Amino acid sequence: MPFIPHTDADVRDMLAAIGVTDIEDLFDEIPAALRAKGLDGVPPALSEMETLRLMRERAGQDRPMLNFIGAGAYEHHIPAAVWEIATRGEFYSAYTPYQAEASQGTLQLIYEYQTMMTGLTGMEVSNASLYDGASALAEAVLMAVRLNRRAKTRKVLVPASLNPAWRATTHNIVHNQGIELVDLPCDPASGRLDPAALSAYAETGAATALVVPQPNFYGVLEEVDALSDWAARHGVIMIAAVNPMTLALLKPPGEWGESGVDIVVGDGQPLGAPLSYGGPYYGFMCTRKQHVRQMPGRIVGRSVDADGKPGFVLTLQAREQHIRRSKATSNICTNQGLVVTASTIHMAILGPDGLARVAGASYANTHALAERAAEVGARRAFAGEYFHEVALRLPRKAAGVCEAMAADGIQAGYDLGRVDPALSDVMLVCATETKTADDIDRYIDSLKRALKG
Amino acid sequence: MPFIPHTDADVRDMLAAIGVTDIEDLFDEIPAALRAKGLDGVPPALSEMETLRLMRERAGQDRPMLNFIGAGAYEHHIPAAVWEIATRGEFYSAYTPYQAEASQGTLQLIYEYQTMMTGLTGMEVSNASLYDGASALAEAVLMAVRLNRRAKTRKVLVPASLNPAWRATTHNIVHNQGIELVDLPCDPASGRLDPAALSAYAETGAATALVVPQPNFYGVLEEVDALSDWAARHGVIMIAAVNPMTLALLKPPGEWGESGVDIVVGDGQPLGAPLSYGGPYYGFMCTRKQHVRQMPGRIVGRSVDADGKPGFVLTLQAREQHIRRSKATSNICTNQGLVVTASTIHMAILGPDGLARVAGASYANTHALAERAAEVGARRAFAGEYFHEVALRLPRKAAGVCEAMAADGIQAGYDLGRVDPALSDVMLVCATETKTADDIDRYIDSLKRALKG
Amino acid sequence: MLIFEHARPGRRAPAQAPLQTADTAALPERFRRRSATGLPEVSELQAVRHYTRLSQKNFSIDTHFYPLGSCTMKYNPRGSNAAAMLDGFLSLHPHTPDAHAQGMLACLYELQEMLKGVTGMRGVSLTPMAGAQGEFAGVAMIRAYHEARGDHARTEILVPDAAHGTNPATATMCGYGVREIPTDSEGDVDMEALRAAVDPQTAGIMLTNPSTLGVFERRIHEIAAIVHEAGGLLYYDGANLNAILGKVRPGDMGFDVIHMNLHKTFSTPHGGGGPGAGAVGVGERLLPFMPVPVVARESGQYRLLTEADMPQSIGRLSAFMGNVGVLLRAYAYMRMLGHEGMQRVAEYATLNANYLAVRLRDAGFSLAYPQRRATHEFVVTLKREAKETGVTAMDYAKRLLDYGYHAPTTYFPLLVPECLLIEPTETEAREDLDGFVESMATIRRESMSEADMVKGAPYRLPNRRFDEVRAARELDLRWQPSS
Amino acid sequence: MLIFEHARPGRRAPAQAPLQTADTAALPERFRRRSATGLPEVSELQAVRHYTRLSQKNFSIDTHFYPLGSCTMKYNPRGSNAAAMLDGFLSLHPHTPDAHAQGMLACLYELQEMLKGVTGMRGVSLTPMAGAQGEFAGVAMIRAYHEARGDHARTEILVPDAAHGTNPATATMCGYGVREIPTDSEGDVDMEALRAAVDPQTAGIMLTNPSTLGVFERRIHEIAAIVHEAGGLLYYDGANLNAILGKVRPGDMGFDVIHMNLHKTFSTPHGGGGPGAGAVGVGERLLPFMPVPVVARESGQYRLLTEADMPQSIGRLSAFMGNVGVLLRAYAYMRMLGHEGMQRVAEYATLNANYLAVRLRDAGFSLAYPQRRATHEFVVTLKREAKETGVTAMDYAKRLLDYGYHAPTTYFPLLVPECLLIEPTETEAREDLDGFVESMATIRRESMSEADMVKGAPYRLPNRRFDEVRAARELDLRWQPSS
Repeated sequence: MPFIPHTDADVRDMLAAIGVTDIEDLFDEIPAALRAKGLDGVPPALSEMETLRLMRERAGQDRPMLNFIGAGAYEHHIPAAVWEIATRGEFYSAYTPYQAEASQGTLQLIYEYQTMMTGLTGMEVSNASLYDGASALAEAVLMAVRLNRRAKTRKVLVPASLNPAWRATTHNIVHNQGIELVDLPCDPASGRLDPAALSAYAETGAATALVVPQPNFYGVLEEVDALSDWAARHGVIMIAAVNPMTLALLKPPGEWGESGVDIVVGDGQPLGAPLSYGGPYYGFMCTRKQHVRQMPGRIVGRSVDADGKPGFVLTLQAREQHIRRSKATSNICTNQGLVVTASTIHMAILGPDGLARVAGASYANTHALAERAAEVGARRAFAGEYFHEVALRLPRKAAGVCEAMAADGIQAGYDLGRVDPALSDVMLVCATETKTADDIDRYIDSLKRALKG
Repeated sequence: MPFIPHTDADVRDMLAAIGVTDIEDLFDEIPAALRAKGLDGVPPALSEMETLRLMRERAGQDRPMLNFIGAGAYEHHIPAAVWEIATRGEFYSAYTPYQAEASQGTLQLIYEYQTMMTGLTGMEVSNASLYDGASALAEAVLMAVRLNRRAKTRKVLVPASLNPAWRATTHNIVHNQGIELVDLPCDPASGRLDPAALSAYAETGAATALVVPQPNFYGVLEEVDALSDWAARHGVIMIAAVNPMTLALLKPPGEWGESGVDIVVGDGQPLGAPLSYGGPYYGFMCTRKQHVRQMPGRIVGRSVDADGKPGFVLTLQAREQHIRRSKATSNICTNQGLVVTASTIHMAILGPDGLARVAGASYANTHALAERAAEVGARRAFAGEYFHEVALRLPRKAAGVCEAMAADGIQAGYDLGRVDPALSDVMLVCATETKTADDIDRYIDSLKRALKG
Repeated sequence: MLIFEHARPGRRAPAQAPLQTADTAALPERFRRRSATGLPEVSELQAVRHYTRLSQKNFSIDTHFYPLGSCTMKYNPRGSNAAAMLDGFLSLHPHTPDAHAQGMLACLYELQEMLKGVTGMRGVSLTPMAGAQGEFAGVAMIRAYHEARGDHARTEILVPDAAHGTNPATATMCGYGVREIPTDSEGDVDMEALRAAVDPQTAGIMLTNPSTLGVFERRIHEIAAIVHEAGGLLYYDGANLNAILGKVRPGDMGFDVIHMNLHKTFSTPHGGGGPGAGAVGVGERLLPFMPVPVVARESGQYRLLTEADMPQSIGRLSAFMGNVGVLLRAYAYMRMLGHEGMQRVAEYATLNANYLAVRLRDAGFSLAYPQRRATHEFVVTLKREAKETGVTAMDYAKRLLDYGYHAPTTYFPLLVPECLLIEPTETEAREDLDGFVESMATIRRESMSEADMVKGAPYRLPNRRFDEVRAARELDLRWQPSS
Repeated sequence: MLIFEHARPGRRAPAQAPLQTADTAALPERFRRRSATGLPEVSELQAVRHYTRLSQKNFSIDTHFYPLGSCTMKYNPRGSNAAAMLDGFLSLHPHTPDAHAQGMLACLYELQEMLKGVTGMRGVSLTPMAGAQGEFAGVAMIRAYHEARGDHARTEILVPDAAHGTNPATATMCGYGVREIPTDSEGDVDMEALRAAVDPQTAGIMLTNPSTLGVFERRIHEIAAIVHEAGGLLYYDGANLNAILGKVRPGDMGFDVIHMNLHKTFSTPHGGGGPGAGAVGVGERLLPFMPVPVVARESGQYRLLTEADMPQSIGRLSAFMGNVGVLLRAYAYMRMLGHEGMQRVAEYATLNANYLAVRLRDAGFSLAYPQRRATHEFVVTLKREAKETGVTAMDYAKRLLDYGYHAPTTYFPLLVPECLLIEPTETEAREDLDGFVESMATIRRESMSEADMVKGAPYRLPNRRFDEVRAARELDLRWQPSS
């Protein structure tokens, strides 16, 4: 019986202690008519050996490719120490640290995480993480609605340059509460939010919040200072959606414009989570100290124990569902503890200089690739400054190019036609620090062939 | 500077404290003429990312094969928990447990290991491990010479059915001390030691020790009871060389014949060490309690501390080189701590029933394969009972068959022609519990083609 | 010591980043960061040592018995972890075209099928990233269903008062009002109150069965009939699925939608607070509304269904597929358990819970529902002990830590005073249950002779008891160089 | 509690073995086991929990500063471990034909080449499985060399009295007699004594440079000349190679043969006592005698050289290639260090040792060789302290454990009374050295006021001090059900 330690003698003695003769007797309160007839669809047991062999075959079934796709998930080096430590049993198999005295490892780590995230974003407080970047944005929108009591309508402005999956997720989570996402167009030349689009919402109370991605989905850098100032001026809650890796070099949202933003969210994946076909990653959220009681999710605080010795506890639980039930800030209970554990170790090992080198190399590699691609006929689709992703306009459909290059073992990029038919000849490409000069050569060679084909 | 934590300020302050101005000053006692001009052959540094990418390429460079080779190293399932726990920093990066109070984890584990090995072998005491099975046999021979003061010459009898690499290793290690290995022929029909060969050494003192492998190199089971009794009768130290996995089903050396053997050695690899191209494995050694002071290697004992609380220490260190120097039982200091750690966890998880199932499945799979192979023209080379390895005589050179089957992605077996030209048409094949019925089908199909080819 | 206190300006772990600094001079000034990131500057060894030592301060399943009610803290097989951490899975980009992700999709598809089998539901979507998101998906589907039928009058979700806090919170997030249904003295839903509450505004009811009181709701069929007749749907909170796995299937009980906490019943790691996975299963009526992506199998090939394939879907709830690494661990676990193993989970979880309940009762403790069978968990009330000695459930919880046991869940469910909710799970050995009973009895004795000592517990951990009220009042949420 | 005490008859971890019992009825009775194996019958969770908790009782580099002289306890990069644990390496059978093991052989070949580069030797064999086996290989080669020349008169190996115990033990294993050479007051070899000892019986001399006294033997060239002139060869014990990496090469000092402890200088894990790796390097004269297998590169392909290729080889010293997994870790480490990093190892190891020595001296401790530079390690003598307070080097060692520092090596080298041999390594940060000094000073103060307390240390560990004499007298070497 896999994972069940009971011997026959144990079972006999335990049943006797309970006063029944058979384990089945313990289910006698369940109406007979309801009893399961069997479990269709569950095959016979495999041993661990068989399971691992099966999983190895599955993991090896598809050809490994040289990956140049970003579009929301980014391939970065993760130090070997990171997951070796994160998967130590004491982190891996611990529960939420409700019993603070028995959970100082996890609690201190989260406190350190919160410190790192506030440092990276330039904000004052951070929660202990949310599910992922997309759902964190949804939570930020709900939080903005709670914060902005002045707004007459529940309109949240989102630029077309926002990751469309994030937009969809946010809509799906918030729309039942009567919140409307208003799409702001993107300037087709620069690939940035068109500032003219904002003027319709300049009246105070016309919009609850403004979401600004940096870099945006096309890899382009938004003019965040101006946008931030606009929001502050018009009583609009400013939400930044950022890639935290880029913050090693890019201005942190806490410093955008005159007074910084109100809420920062993003996906922590680039900071230590493997691609893993989309998850688990984690969403982070930082805000101003004055907003902390409207922030959803767990928060760790430093305190002292009965002896006056410092330590860490979950705090501000009165916001949460297990205390406030239907009046909670969110229904969320879980954070992405294990990924945050890995990510905190990742950030500690990389440090400020390491992360800046990763960001710098990603920036430089993508720029090098874009320049080389232009030489073979794939020019930038947008004129705006870009960071480590670039949209390339191709002389043919992106889908075909991706397919052709896949035959060379290269994931060429993300076909923007998948989200916008008008961009079906545009491919979003990302070359992080994991890519060597040889890799880029290989890419360009393959691209050249694909464009001819 | 990889793995060096010093900041410029640290270096400055530390040099000032020492009273020198430059790190180079610290090397001023080294004669200038000796100073290295540079390090030829060491390439520039790679990052961990680059190193892992290189190593992944190397590890993936050769086609993975379905492996049917044994011949001293055996493919078995290792529970995932085993190496996850063994590589925890506290085991992985600890030193030899000389400071007992700070090393109870490793010490208790070794005590448990010693208990398991004595249980498996049916002996009274075990050391904490030696390098590998082959060198453990060499140490056993040296120990036998120390034990057997009656012997007139330093002659140790070794059957031709002993693993030739073990024979060679033993010779290479012991011959400088005037010890002679005497080869006893193998009965070509049965594949077992020819008992007639012993008669020449029946006179007391004619031989120091007799080595008996079980199963022997050809996979054949020796008549260990008779051999053991012969040795006891003639004052010859009896050394058993066994595969510990098989002891789940085979009679343990402590119970061979009337009184068991004197020394048991073997390679622990089948108990939790991956194949890893030959190492690290570990050698084990067990003996009678009365011989313990002549046993080489570390030994852990249970004791009590100043409060009377039980715990574990390295003991009988007076035998060892760091105390007795030129009079030590061996020059060995290290045991194979980390592999023993893994192996102990491995044995604990498998337990008696698990190990018996592994042994049973290996036995049954090899027998099934041998029977199927006979149908396609590869018959057993030896008539003796075999366990989980079998020597198949082929209608053509084994080398060619191996090569042909390699093209099908199968490592068909070990070509015995590599060690005995007379056996160049014999292939030693092993099918452990890792092999499924499908794998064996695939093997037989490929063999059939290879034999036709 | 905090990691920041090991830092020194200029200290680095150079092997872990590109060895050369890239040229980023072209990045315009206005986008550039000027301030420090505040990340610690430590060596690789310092980081490894710091976090290794930190980890040792945690209780965990791998180190301690962890009878935390409602959390199903059972053994997380290391084989599941190894399977999910295979390079081929970890390096797969989520935008990989389906044709190049067939190995991964095969695992996910089979996981969907197995979950359908064990729940008796018609469809499964794996994408919700935690139980609470699964709940959200479930209630959002209920809402979408009513709206698709033009039934806009339903504004209310019924929730028993014993429910997890996520249930009412979820209803709120989906724009519903919440009406609480009381519990009767035997721990079942109060049927009279239910009948009175059901009306044309009822969108549905959220139920856990067995309930959070550790008892099986016997009249579930009747409840289903009442709610269904009124046009409402039944939502099954799968938090307690471990109790009935292989014994009863939510689909057979009449539920229309269910979420499953894969990190409970299917033993993926809790990870110090996540990631979880909250797959949802639906009956016929809700099939079109499942959140995307869902994995489909078409002529031997797997592909992801998106909004385009399922126009009535409540849509995606995350950027990609959800917590795939968690799903793979659940898949490996289910394959290792197999058909027979899956049936034994509830049997031995229930055996352990009933044994532990009886032993505690025999040791003098009061069960909240002594006349009922325990399911996989049960409630002890220390009301009497608290009155007699002043030692509360929280004090017991803290003192248990001293004895090497993680505390049970305290003060939940809310309607039982001074309660401990205890769930031993099927993977604990009998002698560990006995040891727990012994420690509880010891604390009871201690309470009589030295109550103050017990109230001061714990003593044997890195910290004594924390003042959590003060923590919330004097907020210190990040380290600052001056602090 | 021992793992055996968690066992119950019939308890199992069924996922870890074949699910079906195979038919072994054909195995004849006389070969069959009748007795129990005595392996523990535990569940997988019990084993995981037991060994996880056991591990926490260890000091280790990953948790503590570990200034153990002569052991080079520096950070073992986790990247090296990840590289060596790649499936493609772990699953490679040692009898795989060379043509199918090219990736592995490439790593090993390049490791040989790099080791040649850093030592200045002409050839390297990776096969010895530990330092002591490397020593054996080295002395066996010296013997083979003399014998190949028909020079059978040489029966003696010279060994300085400060040497590691392995040196004389190795000489004995190779059939040589041992003659000890005394050390002069500055820690160098006594040249007069050396000259007097060298004669036609001299097969060679075994030297560590820097010596175990933590000083560099300045007259090494002169020593080489004396021994070489007498027809003997020079053996370099590489235990202290970390001190001179990139600064001096044994080959340039005149050594004929050297072993390297890859688990020291090249930072493969010590693993609680192994596995190590003791690669040997040789000069021109000993090239033909190297132990096999050695990896060769021929027209772009790698292959293993065996006895057939090297008929004068001292042969193989293990069944296969040696501790390959250790070699891969050393290879990964060397690639990460690279050319420049390799040079910095000795620099920072030496900086740390000299800094720590000076700080301890300033705190009032006596250095054994105060007039000398420390190398990567140094010797403190507590003779005065022991005389004044009765607190010995062993007491300091045990009390340091209470302060969270692993003890330095005690009572070695043998010729310095009450000594601690201290090696901080290059991977420790300055503030950790400072913390160590502070604790030493604290113990010194404690020794004056409460010597008995110090002599009773440790207090803060799972166990108090053990009686090792009793352990050796009343042998308890395995658990027995009755015990």
